[in-house]
Amino acid sequence: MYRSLFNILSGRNTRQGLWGLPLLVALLISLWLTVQTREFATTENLFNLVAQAMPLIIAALGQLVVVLIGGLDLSVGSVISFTTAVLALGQPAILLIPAVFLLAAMIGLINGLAITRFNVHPIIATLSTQYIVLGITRILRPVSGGAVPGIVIDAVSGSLLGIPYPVFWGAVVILAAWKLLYGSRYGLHLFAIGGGIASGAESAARNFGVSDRRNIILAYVVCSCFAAVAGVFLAGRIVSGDPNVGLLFELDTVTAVALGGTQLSGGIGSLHGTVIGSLVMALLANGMNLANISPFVQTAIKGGILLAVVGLQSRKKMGL
Amino acid sequence: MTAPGPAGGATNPPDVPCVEAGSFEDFVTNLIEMSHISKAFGGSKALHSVSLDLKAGSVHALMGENGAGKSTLMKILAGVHQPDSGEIFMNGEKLDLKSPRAALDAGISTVFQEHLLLPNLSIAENMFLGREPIGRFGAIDYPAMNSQTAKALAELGLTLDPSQLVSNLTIAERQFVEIAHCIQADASVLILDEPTAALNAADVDVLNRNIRRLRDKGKAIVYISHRMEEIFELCDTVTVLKDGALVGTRMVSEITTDELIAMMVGRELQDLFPDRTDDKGDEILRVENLRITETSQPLSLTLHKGEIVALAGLEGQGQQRFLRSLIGRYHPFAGTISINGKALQMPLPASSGVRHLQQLKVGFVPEDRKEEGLFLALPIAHNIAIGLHSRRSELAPARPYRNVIARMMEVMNIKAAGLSTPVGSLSGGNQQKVLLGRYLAADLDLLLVEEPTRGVDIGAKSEIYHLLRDFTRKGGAVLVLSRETIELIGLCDRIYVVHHDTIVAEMPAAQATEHKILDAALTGGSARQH
Amino acid sequence: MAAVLANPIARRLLRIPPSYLVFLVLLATLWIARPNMLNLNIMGIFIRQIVPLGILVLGQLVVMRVKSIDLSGGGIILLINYFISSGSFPGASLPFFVALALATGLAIGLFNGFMIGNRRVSAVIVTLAVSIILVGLVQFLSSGNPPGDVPKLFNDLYNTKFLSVPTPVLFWILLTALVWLLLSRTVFGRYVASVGENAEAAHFSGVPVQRTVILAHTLAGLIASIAALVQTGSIAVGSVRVGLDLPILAVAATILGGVVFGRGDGGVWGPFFGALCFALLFVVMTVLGIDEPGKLIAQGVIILGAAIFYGVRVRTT
Amino acid sequence: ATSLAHAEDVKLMDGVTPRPDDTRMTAAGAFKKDPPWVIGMSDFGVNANTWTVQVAHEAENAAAKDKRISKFILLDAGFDQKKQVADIEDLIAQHVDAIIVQPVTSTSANASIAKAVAAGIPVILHTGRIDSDAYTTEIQGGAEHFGKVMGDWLVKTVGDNGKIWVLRGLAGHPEDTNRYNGLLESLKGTHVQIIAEEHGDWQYDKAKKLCETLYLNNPQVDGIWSSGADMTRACVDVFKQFGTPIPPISGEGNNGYFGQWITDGFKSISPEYSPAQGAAGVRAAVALLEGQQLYKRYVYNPDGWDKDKAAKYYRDDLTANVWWPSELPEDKLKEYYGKK
Ligand SMILES: Nc1ncnc2c1ncn2[C@@H]1O[C@H](COP(=O)(O)OP(=O)(O)OP(=O)(O)O)[C@@H](O)[C@H]1O
Ligand SMILES: Nc1ncnc2c1ncn2[C@@H]1O[C@H](COP(=O)(O)OP(=O)(O)OP(=O)(O)O)[C@@H](O)[C@H]1O
Ligand SMILES: [Mg+2]
Ligand SMILES: [Mg+2]
Repeated sequence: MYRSLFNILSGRNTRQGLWGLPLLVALLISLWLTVQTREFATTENLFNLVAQAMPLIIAALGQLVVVLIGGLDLSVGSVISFTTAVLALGQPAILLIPAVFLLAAMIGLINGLAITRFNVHPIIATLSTQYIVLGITRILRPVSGGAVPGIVIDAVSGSLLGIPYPVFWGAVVILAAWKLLYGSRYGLHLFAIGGGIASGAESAARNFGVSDRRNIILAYVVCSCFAAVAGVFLAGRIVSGDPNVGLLFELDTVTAVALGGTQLSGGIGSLHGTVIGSLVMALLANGMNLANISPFVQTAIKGGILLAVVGLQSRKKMGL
Repeated sequence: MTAPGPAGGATNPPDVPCVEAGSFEDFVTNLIEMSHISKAFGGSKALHSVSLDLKAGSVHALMGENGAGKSTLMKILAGVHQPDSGEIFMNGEKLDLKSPRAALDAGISTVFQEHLLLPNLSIAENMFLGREPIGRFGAIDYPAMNSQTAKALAELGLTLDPSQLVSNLTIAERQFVEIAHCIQADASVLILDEPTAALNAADVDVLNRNIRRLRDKGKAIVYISHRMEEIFELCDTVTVLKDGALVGTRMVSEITTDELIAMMVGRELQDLFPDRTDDKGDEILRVENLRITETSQPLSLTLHKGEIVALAGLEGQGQQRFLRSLIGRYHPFAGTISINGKALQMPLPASSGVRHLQQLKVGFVPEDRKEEGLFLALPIAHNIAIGLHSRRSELAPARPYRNVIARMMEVMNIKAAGLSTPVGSLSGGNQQKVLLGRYLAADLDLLLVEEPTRGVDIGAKSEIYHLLRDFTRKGGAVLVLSRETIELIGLCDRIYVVHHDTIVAEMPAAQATEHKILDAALTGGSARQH
Repeated sequence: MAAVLANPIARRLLRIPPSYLVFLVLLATLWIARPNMLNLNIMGIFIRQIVPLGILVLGQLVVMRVKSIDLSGGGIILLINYFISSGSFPGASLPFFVALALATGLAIGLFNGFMIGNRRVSAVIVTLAVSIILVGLVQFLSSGNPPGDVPKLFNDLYNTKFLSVPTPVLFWILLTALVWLLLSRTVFGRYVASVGENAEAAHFSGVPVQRTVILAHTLAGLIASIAALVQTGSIAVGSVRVGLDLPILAVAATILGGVVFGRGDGGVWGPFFGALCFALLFVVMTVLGIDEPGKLIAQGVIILGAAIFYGVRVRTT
Repeated sequence: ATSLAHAEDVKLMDGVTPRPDDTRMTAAGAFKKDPPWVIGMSDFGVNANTWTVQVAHEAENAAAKDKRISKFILLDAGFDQKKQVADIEDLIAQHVDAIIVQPVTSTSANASIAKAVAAGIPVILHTGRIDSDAYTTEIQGGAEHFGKVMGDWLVKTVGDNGKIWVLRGLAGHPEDTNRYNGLLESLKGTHVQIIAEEHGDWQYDKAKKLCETLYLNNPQVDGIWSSGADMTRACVDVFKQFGTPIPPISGEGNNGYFGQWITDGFKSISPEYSPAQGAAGVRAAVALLEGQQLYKRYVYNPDGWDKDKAAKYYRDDLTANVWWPSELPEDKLKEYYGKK
């Protein structure tokens, strides 16, 4: 049962990917900020950090699900914007919230069907839906505004026993993702399908009697639904619907997932890696603000740190 | 019918379903009836109206040349392919096998010819994939899964950790896991498509024992192999396919090897192995005091032009590691290697070792043709010519090499629609010939070959042996590694036996016997001759 | 019908990448809506608009053939545009800028290639991080020295014509033909095909796998710098912003052209038409006066529709 | 009355005046604090274009000039709503003395602005309105006004039956919508017809493609309403490329554009939208911290510039990317924008 610390940190000989290094980086950044700034290690800031990281964590966990099967979902950003737009339609929450998830699931279904039934490459399929959903969002809500149901706003801004609600969102979402990936047969099947695809044998899992198509479609549905959760959270945070709020989420989620050591070719990756990857990105943004780094150099520093972390995550195989 | 009926003939074991009423067959029932199955891929017909009956408690061999349609027929029974026409009955009831899942549910379990385990899952997860036991809260019950897996592996004499990832296993270990997976499914029909292609003699024995045990439990087993001796040792019935058509079904006890080969090949095979020659040329490879690992004993060998020399031994004794040390995949701990009298700069870099040896006219033919050998989606022409291209610089124009390729296709008797056929659509034997063709076409002096005939039919095997001999007659030399001892004895001039990462014996092949080799391989240093 | 499908020529025709299909549909739409626009002069100008993307696609397709990806093109274009427009090199001549651009692209491509081929890190993240760094670099530099004007010569060159076809378009076709030659007629092309199909097998056949990946990325960097020069020529002003969607569009055009990671069925001309599709798509939408949301929706529906149509055909044959 | 006079004394910027219909004021001394002060600014996007870069410079420069400001923290939201929410939270966490906000959208930052005010930190808004009253004071150069200045001029120039193209900015951006609404205001009651309306994202390259396409589709156009200077330059270049007369087209206070306008002599107008609003925001913060009384709302609705006024500001020795009017001192102008 014993595995060396190195193996755990490097993620070798497991299917969890190389998540140790980003964890180390997250810890180092936190340590540096604690020493350098007065404000970082305050509960107020740490709770801020959780709330800031939350939409990315949620959406990235959805992205993780499709990345594990060797796919990619470029439509998450649009789905997020779309969700906020629908939520701001001014209808009662009891109507809007189910509607939001139904619509997101439909988008995921279209992605999944196009990819599995019609052999469309995931990048093409999800880029197309990205455009379509963004177009619809722009019709619904040309500019930001509208009224988000109060319950949504309260659900992200309140607190319970001194612990702000975003912390609970995080707990619930991570628990759900954990159950999905590690606490069910479906999760194992995702890894199986991804492992087959990564090793070039698309139908490997099918020969074991695992229905790959249905599972792949479901993965895209799950990803969209996670994006919708992120959208609900964001709608509460920006208190409005906004056609652009999800912009660049597709790249950020993929970055967070890959930063956490998950391999984009599928089959190798982990939930905790993805959470760590998202946290590193949020830490960078929060940390550079607190350390008063000029906005003119922030982008370069962010890129440099990304490159440094990823540059050390050398893998066995070349590829995406 | 003089053949011994299936074990316990009259008393059917309890898990064999009874004959359906109205059936007027003899008392040994057909568990599976495949009737008039046809299947075409694109334009080419893989199966024409083939019928096959499987009986409970019997091992049924499926024989035929590469590309005869054996795997296709079995993939239809396994639900992977759907037949264009024809029907399948189980106990007289029609089966509609739409997917592998459907076949599994019907009690048909398969070891596919291609390794299909998922590298990123553990052994136990692979074993139970698709039917994982569920514990509390819908989670997978890992303790149960692992302990059952350990038990199944133990039955095959394996002591692997069930939670280990498959990507960490050797080929033979993976093969065993697949077999364990197949057995574990507790199906009534087991299909084993070339389960022994990656196994050596000792492992084959273990497997045979298990197959007999399952047969005695009343399972119907289909056994596909290109190794004749296994068929005669293990099987009750044999069906031969040729070019997608049924040639015939016979009791194994009523047929001789030569008859069987004639059924398969359509003619009497002259001689399986080419004649040996005595004209040894200059020394081409000299390895001195090479220590494969830090703790292993030094090893030395020489190879001359005109010679085929083998490395024999049990699985995992370091033969493969040694061969791959020569191309820089592993870095040996100490020792020298010289080629044509010139010492190699050690260690060879892992990324360019192959190219470096190529400049010295040495080629390496890997064992795993799917993973390491072939470009399955690319044309035959590309697969052969790449060995010639890779000796030239990037900006050089890519010559078509039409003549070379056409000659190879002809010399090697590769059965394909044309030069531009993707290699992936060829049968295993023809794929192997394409792979070898790449190195024979590349104008090399020394070939390092791992498993020259893995999964290759007897006719093609013979062709490959002759091709290798022709290669040495023209002044080439071959260092070969194989799990099939008989092949080594028949093909080679000399045999080195490897044990524990070093050479423990050397013998002329003409005097070698399976027993002598096994003896050396088992006892190690004590049997060292010379 | 089955007989027709079995015919190798018919099957080949059916495997034509979706880009040709989209192109034809758009051309037909334009022909119906604005027949007067289908003349060489006008089409030349439309096609010229897409040349930077078209050139970027060439680099993208090379790296995608070796199962990699390059998202750093946007950053390269921005940086080179900044070099030229910021006046950081006072009095520099055109050849100097060209040399500077090519050297920059080459160096960045080489770096990408080294990280991906030698260090074996994730291609998506490395090239994305490089792009972010380049964008950040330009932001940093332009905080002290914002970009100004692009030397006039660039724009003058961009506006030249040869036999009434805009020179940039001819240049693009020429470059595409060169890449086609490289991939189909040289040993490097064979290496690329081999590495993309099976890197391990390529290694054992003596193909220098690492070097091929590094070269492919170096080439992509170089090509991106050429795209940057053309893009700079097309605009008179420097910019501190770049569409990060340019590389993604290049990936989409490449896939639409039948080239996916590791496979190159569409050759070079499939992606070429992929880029053309984006040019025509823009023109058709603008000419028809479709509003912004409508454009997005139509764009998505057309691309998805073509890909589905293609996927269905491939599946049934 | 004294306090009113007091408030009038505070000069935020040329052209900035209290909003006539709103007399609400901050309480005198409500935010008074002893220096040194730490002032934070949440910028909607520093690196969007050269105008936003200059706003940041103007703000930093104004802060640097005032020795009582010990630290000026500039945070860049990069047009990302959630990043702005985070930025404001981070500023609150650092207990800055005042926060200047350029809102990304009219709603997204409202909650965090309210949070800052609740924490006792004054919030000054500029270059973007919000749908709430939660801020302390605002200086708003109305985007509608900007669009209307151009629209009114265009209606006058092309006549009642003119046919115009409309080049809009980034779709979904409030500035784009508001400027466009200003145009619609001008068009009310006229028969001016919009024959093409496209989004050029305020960028040169995209606008150039658009104008080329629109021109080739139908070159008959009487005037062009352009929502930003780079788009105007691109469009002018397209007409020059085709060698046809340049139709009346609206511009903006950008040095490069002024140069083009002066050389090519086409009909145009330049609405004023000074990047010095960045400095005005800092001055407002200082005024509040000094304990002065400010109006709740200031407007910045200057007239458009004609070519003569543009020619007075135009500087041939500076690059295209400086925007007028500017408060940057000569040495900074030379440093940032001097032609080398
Ligand atoms: N999926 C497929 N697509 C196209 N052709 C195929 C496919 N599967 C099999 N074939 C063709 O069908 C024929 C029969 O192949 P099959 O694999 O059944 O032969 P086999 O008897 O198993 O040979 P081997 O002994 O080499 O395993 C071959 O010509 C092969 O090329
Ligand atoms: N859809 C397909 N298109 C093209 N080739 C395929 C397809 N499916 C399988 N093949 C290839 O066709 C070959 C022959 O068919 P089959 O799948 O029956 O295996 P096989 O011949 O028994 O395998 P082996 O290569 O080990 O002998 C296989 O090597 C397989 O990779
Ligand atoms: Mg077979
Ligand atoms: Mg076969």
